[in-house]
Amino acid sequence: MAVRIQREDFDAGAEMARLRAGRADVGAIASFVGVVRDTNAGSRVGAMTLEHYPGMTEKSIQSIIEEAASRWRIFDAVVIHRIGELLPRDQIVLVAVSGSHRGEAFAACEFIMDYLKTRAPFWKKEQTPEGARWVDARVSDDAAAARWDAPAAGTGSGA
Amino acid sequence: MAVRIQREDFDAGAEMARLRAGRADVGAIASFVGVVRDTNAGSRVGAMTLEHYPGMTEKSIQSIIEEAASRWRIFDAVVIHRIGELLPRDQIVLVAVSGSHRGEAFAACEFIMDYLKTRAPFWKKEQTPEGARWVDARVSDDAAAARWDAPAAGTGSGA
Amino acid sequence: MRVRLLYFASIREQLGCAAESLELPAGITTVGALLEHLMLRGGAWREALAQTRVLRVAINQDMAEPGRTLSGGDEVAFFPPVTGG
Amino acid sequence: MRVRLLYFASIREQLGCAAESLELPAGITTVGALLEHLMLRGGAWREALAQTRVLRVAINQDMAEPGRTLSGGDEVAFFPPVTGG
Repeated sequence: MAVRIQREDFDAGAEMARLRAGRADVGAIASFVGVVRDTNAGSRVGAMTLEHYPGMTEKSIQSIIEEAASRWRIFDAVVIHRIGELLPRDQIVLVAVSGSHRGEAFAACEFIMDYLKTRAPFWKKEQTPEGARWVDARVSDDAAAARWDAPAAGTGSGA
Repeated sequence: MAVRIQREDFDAGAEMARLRAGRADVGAIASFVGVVRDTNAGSRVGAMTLEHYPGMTEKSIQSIIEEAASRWRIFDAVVIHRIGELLPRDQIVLVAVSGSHRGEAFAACEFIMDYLKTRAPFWKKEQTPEGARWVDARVSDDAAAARWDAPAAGTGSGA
Repeated sequence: MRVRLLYFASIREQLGCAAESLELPAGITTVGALLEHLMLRGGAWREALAQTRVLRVAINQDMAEPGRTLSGGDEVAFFPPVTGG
Repeated sequence: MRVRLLYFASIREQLGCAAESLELPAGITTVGALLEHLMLRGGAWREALAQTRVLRVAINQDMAEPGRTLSGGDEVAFFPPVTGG
């Protein structure tokens, strides 16, 4: 279980390879990469700055991963989140999860991403032609995280 | 939309990078890598051979991707499936999907993987200490594919 | 009419045959009739093709049911349930 | 008792303050009381901290509700809803 908060870019393929290095019981690696888009909420985005709460960020992501590991049988997970100034097309975040079977790896990966969006202390500020603005929290992100509370949610296929 | 059936290994990171090259509207890339495990159904697996139906394989995967693109707003997808002799820890399959938002990229990626497992003409033959054996189709794979038929399935978060 | 037959995986191994070209006798116009015709060869043919629960059929690379009608030049494939990915 | 206060993102900008160390007057023992105490500074303080619908609080890096009791040495952070990922 690795959590890294960094200014530098990351290599998603290398991180996925690391998740299966040295062990032959990994059958599935699910991953997600978030990327800066050049438009958001109808405005052209020239750049964005990511602020975070050092210490709490690492702690909250660690506990999200632990929660995922308690819900699904996964072997390992890595979360990398960038901070500082980012441009459109830049990678922002990587979540990668290894397990025996795809259903659990998929569910855990999506769960970590949904919880990270609503519980990890990061804030985006966008530069647009209309000026700089803090990105508003999205109701849809709360809904995405909340569906994991439902009794039947995220059962995956187990396969 | 790219489908490749090949003996050679693949670079998941490079394929994911290609999905966002040259366009700034990609916000999300969900991916899955399947890997050969050294045990299956209680037996140690020394090697496996993947047979396929040339022509039909490409055609069926292409139509699975098209079905995914009709269900979710995605930009692009790549599926690479290896054939021939593979060893434990070898990568077997990559599915990577790009879109604006993570919910749809995740759903489309898992859908393509579930359908590929039940509809694309590949067959695995494992070498075990008890001899060579053809892998049996799994009921859980049929169940994983069938859940996408349910009216409310795979709505994702839209976020 | 003449059809091309393909066999894959365990079916191919049981039959000891990967592909053949076959001139169908008059009256053999469906997948089901073709299967019965092939099973008349006896031995492994009768055994392998009798596994209707697990036998899958594709015509011209699309999955097909036993009731489907055949046309001259069709590519008809027989194989077990798929297990890739 | 003394607590350390941290402000992030739009809250930090509105207050023009990222961090401070504060000796709490007797009787200020909960997050809610601390907020009211800070709002007495008026101006941006009253305005920014009155946004209870969007104001989030963490004590020692765990999310906390306004009713939570404070202890000496606590790190108390105020910030808007998170928007990372």
